[in-house]
Amino acid sequence: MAGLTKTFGRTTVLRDAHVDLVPGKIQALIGQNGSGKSTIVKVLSGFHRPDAGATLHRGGRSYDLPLSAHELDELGIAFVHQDLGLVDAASVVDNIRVGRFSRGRLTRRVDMRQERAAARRTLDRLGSSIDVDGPVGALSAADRAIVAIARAVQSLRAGDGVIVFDESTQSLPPEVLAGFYDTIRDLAADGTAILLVSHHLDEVMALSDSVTVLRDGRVVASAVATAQTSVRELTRLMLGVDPQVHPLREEVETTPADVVLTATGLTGRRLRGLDLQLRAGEVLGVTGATDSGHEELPYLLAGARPGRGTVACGGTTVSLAGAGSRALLDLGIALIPQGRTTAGLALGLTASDNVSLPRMRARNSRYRLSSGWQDEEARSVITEFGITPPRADLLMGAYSGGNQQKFLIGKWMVARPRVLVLHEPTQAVDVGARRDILRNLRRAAAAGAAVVVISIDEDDLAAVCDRVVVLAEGRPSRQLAAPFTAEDVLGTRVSALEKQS
Amino acid sequence: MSTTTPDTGHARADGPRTEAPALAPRPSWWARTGPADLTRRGAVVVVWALMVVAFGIASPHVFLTSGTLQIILGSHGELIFLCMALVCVFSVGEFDFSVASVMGLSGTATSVMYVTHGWPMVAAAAFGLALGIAAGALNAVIIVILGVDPIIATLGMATALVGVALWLSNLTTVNGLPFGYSDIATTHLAGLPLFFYYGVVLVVVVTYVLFATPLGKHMTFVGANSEVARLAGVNVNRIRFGAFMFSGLLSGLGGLLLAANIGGYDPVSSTASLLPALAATFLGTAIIVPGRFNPVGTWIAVFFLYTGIVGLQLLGLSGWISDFFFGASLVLAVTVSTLLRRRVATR
Amino acid sequence: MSTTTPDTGHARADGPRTEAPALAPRPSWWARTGPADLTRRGAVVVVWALMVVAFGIASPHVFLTSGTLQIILGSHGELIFLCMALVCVFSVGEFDFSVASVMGLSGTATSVMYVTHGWPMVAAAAFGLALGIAAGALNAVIIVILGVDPIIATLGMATALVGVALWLSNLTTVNGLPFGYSDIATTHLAGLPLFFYYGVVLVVVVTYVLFATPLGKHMTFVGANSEVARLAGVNVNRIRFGAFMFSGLLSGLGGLLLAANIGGYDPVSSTASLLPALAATFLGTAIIVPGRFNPVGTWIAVFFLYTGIVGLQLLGLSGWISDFFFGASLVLAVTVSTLLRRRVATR
Amino acid sequence: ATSASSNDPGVAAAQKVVDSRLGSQTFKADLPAIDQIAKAKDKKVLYTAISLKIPYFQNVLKTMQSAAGLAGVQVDGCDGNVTPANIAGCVTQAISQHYDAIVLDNIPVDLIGQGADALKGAGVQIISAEGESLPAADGVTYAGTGGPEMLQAAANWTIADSGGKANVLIVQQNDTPLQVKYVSQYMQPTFAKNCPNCKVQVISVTAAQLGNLGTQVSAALLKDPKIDYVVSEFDANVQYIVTGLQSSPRGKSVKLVGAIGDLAALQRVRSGQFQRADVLVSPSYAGWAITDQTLRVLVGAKTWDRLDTPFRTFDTSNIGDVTVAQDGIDGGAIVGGDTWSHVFRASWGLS
Ligand SMILES: Nc1ncnc2c1ncn2[C@@H]1O[C@H](COP(=O)(O)OP(=O)(O)OP(=O)(O)O)[C@@H](O)[C@H]1O
Ligand SMILES: Nc1ncnc2c1ncn2[C@@H]1O[C@H](COP(=O)(O)OP(=O)(O)OP(=O)(O)O)[C@@H](O)[C@H]1O
Ligand SMILES: [Mg+2]
Ligand SMILES: [Mg+2]
Repeated sequence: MAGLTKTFGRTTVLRDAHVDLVPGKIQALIGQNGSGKSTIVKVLSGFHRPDAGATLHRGGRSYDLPLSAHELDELGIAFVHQDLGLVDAASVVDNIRVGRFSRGRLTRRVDMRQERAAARRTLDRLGSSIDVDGPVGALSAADRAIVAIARAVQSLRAGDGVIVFDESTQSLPPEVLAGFYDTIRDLAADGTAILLVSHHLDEVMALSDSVTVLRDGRVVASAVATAQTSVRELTRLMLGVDPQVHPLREEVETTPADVVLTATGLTGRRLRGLDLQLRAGEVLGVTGATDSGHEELPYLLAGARPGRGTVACGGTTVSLAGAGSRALLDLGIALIPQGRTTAGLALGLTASDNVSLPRMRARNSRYRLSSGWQDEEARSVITEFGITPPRADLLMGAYSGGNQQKFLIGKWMVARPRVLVLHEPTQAVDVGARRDILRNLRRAAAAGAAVVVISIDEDDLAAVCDRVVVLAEGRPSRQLAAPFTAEDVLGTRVSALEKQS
Repeated sequence: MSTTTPDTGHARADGPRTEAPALAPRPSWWARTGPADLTRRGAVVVVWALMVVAFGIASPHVFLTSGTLQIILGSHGELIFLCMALVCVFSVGEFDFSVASVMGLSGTATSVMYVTHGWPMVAAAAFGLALGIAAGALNAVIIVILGVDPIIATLGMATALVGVALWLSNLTTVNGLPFGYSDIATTHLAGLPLFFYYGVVLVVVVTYVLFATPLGKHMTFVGANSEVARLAGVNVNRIRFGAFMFSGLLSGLGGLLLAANIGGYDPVSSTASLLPALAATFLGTAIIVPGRFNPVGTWIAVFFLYTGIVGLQLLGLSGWISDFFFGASLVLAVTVSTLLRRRVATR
Repeated sequence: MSTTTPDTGHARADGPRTEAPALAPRPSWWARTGPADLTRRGAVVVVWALMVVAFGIASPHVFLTSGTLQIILGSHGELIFLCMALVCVFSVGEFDFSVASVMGLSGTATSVMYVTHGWPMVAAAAFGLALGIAAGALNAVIIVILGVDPIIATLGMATALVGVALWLSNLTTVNGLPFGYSDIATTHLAGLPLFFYYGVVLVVVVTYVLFATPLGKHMTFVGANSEVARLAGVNVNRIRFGAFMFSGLLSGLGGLLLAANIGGYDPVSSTASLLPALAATFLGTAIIVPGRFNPVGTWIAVFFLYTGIVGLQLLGLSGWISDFFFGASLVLAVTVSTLLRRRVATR
Repeated sequence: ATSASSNDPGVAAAQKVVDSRLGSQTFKADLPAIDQIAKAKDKKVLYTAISLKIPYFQNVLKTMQSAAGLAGVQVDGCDGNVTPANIAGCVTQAISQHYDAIVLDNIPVDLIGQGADALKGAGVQIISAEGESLPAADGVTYAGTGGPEMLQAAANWTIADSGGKANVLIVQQNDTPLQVKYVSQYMQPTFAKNCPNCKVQVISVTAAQLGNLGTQVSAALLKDPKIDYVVSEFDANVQYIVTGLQSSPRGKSVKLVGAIGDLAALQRVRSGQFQRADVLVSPSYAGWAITDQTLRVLVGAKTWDRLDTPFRTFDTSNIGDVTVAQDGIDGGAIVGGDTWSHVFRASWGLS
């Protein structure tokens, strides 16, 4: 691909970018939030029309972009998207074959036997044995990823073709990642060229053969051999400045003080009577394998999902049975959920509206909205987190994913809650933004808040936590106390997983 | 632009999350359909049966006759056409308020061209049908190409087209279509008019297309998640465009046949069919394939509603009670079906 | 359950991403509102002005009189009440087809209780209003608590309530409300009936609540993303419930005042108000605060539509052309506003 | 109406008609006897009205059921719901349930199109009670119930009340040819004949557009501020007209006249809210008259072409003499009592 330029109105987001793929090789594409990675993918997939001059070279011929879905298919270019792009209510075979159904000449009918066989063949090729007739909604996360890959690879001839993964590992739990990586390596080994968009530099280091780095829509490093570079070097290329490397735990010191929150007997669909104590000034990490109950913890603690148990905080004890978000918010517990667009932010409203929502009642009289403080809060979040563009009146949807995430965390930190509960706070966020976010968590703790980070990202946990609890089967299984490394966290989780199964 | 999906729980996973045994042989339809499932699928049918029994007891000599069946099945043939138009549009995640007005436009245009302007019958009918398709295409251009919200666009079209029909007809009922033409709708076969059989054929065709052809599967994907469909190489806009055109075609056909049935057309009365058509189509989502717009369920819903109304009328109850029955049964049926689905989902 | 938001492009990013200088002071409203922005906000108002000029040229002696203004502003007071009910419900992301029927129920019940059953006027009016609120509460129970799709539920309720009103009134128009009662709607002030001023007060109140109180902000968030609102401690279900109750209250009030205006009530006539109310409310999303349901825009839309209709009627054009105008102007206005918004978004 | 000061002959003629209809009405008719009423026993009649949501038709149906019951004839109702599709459904019902006759009330035979031939083919007799009095023709028997005369009476009341100087706005309903004919063939000629100095304008409205009738009336008043009478063909439309008068600067000085009335119309005349006069017939009379004609058709007896309908005009001069209530209308007390049922029964040999 060459000469990729994309302008949205007056903003140019891609400047003469190019990506070169080699059969049988895995190429990673990295860059900060908003650097243009997804735009490259969307130009290639035909979603965006690039400015004139964008061409695709393949097999000695040139094609003008954008290409139609049909042409992409002919050329053997396929995509696996960030959210996998599956329809839950439809069956596995329909999800795999959509867009490619054969049709009887006279009856125009889908020959389901043939379709099932085709889906089966592709799944076999990927070494999967899932039932092709069941609904996709009933599958595990790992199997869902397989279905998405199967859709992409089915029409590729072995030893040919291109697959693009845009942050596809985002939605996968860590224990299935190894299998997913194997699948990708097998595909490459068959001779397929692979483009992998990712924010996880470890993943990039482990999986790719070469790396292309984007900054502000320009290619700043093209197909650097992975073996000849390092995480640090890649980070420098992405950010344009030298990254800070020493652990945040040391950069921002905190002093754990009194217990501010005591949770007893937290019970939900997976959690079974979990007890938890949090100290002011402490950052606690919670992790575990899929279904160990850690995904449920933040929502139970904040009263966002029905459960049992009690939470005592600031001298008041609340029984979770029948309590809603409101009761726990009043105790000073703030929840930063996973899924910033579904549960975190309203993209159609302005940044200032979004930031000020939680304090709408407290900071106004019931009958009148005073507006000054709203912009003030939004601006303080913008300064605190270094958000660009720094405008409080812009709609949330106009910010990139990383900046949105900063707003989401800022909206809760502004109020200085007693307890900050975060679920996967750095998902889909680039290294620079990640560090900004994590540093702010440490600062919140230093200022006297209790912080709980529920995450499967061992790097994050190792970077900010004073203590990490690993869950298995709905109960605490192991604990780590600082200092520890990412490898320690990973190891502990693996041993907890073994215990669970 | 938000797509304003009139989806009734479409995107929701339909069954509980199960640890299905790997590659078990595919179970038969019956085995996959447990008793709870049957309740879900059949709740409305059971209510229908109970209703028939109740009316049968209340007026055995009038209600339990073949005549009653003929009335229920034989009138309102045009509703099936409108309902199928709605099923197609709803299936792709769009909305259409204008079906009844398009029907009125086609019926009026056909009658006016033949009766007032003396065109040959075939030309008049072709003109009526062409207007229906054109109206569908106009909807499609406004919604698919210009990106206007379908609820607003078709609401506006619905009103504007009544105006056009009134203008064509010079504000009155037009009458006097030839007998030969009327026969295409009114000829009886085994006690029922051809109009009824057209409806049956249409339901079969739409069911086949929706559930057994690539087009139908693609329509379902467009309705469930158009972005997924687009990425899978489905020409989403063509499918959305096509759904509106097809809706115009079916509504127009319904208008032609209704005009044949009546022998003429009253341009203003058409709007009265919108509500029953919407009601039956929504009620259909509670039958056979719960949670999905489906032709057979809709077909059953039409006759469910008219069984009630005809039954009440035969009991001498009419006026307010038919409105009440219509509305209340729609609310009740959909509520029950929602609750059943929810119970199954959380079991 | 899909929430079926009748959102008109709400979620779309609105401004271009610019490299603004760090933390520039917030520009004034005027500075933020460039000419393109004014076009967007004011497109319909400009069309309105053009329309007035056109009618003025076509019939200067009749159209450009205070009488015309009196007709346009003084009739259809009840529409404002229905529109505000819709604005509240749409703002929280729900839908309500039943407003006109609720209005009919309240108006009929008040008239019947006073005229037929001889209740004191105050008791009759209180009963009518209570029925309106009860209907709103029933909608809320079905939709918010039982989780039924709002389009289907309110469509069913709309029909069922017409049945109830017909039953109450024994199918007939009821007349003979006392003069003193009629005065509350018909007394003129500066040439316009009180009914008009009630509408103005209502629009001001709803605007204030929606845009200047915490409740309004919460409603906006519930409509934009109810999960975000819930996690921020907003009692989402109470707000949705409240919106339906309030809708019932306003529709009921509209019914009481309309009954006062006419001196009685005909239960079947109410449904004729649904379409104009929906049209004006949707059209309102193209005015003043583009892309959002807003009271002032809706208020302007009502008078925009009736300026056109009265102007055409004064030219002696009525019948088909008013329907056509109604529908076509809705489609056109919303299309233009959608396109303008899109252009700004991609600049 | 006491403006007989004028010696205008047209006004005098109009006043004469008005005066004859202000008092109690007595039904008189010279009906040929039905000899073999027993032949009608066990026959079935389907009464199809333009809308059974209108109470007048409900009451006609009730009267027919009890009257025909005397002769052993069963009468069922079917609701036309003001839509041709529904009316066609009623025709289907008449054929498939083997009715012996169908009564179409206020539904022109034209509106059922080919249904008429299907009915004839199936041996179902057609009785049209659309209001006009016409000789039987083309397999259709008519049972007029005074519609044209009532509209003429409304016109005459207006002429007399204005002393021959009315500026009239007629609101015509446009849904069926009959509704148009009522105005053009009965009302307008009455004005032309009895009131050469009257100015008459017609605006038309269809059922689907009643919502705009209010502003349509206001606009007409604005265009011609001299309009002083609004005559509505049907009382059902009066409430929309009232909203138009309410929002019109000089609406309060306009006199409203309605016809083919209902209870609400009388209530308005009594309270003096806009409406000043109304012309009305008892549904009981209509029910008996239609039943009589139907029985004649069923047994093959001689039918009648026209009866003198006992309708009555109400205005401020006589509204105080009657009790304004639904049962007065239903039973006929309001027009002067039931003076018809024994006449019909006598002609059936059942008195
Ligand atoms: N539809 C659009 N309209 C205007 N600008 C856009 C649009 N889509 C993308 N952009 C611009 O393109 C830039 C690049 O976006 P892109 O999504 O490609 O970034 P990315 O590298 O994928 O970021 P992330 O790491 O967050 O996924 C954004 O910062 C934004 O300014
Ligand atoms: N109207 C707009 N004006 C300016 N920028 C816009 C506009 N609409 C979208 N964008 C930009 O487009 C991008 C959205 O693209 P995309 O959907 O790929 O998100 P993303 O940045 O990749 O987020 P994620 O990391 O969650 O994938 C955002 O970065 C946002 O800045
Ligand atoms: Mg991206
Ligand atoms: Mg992205």
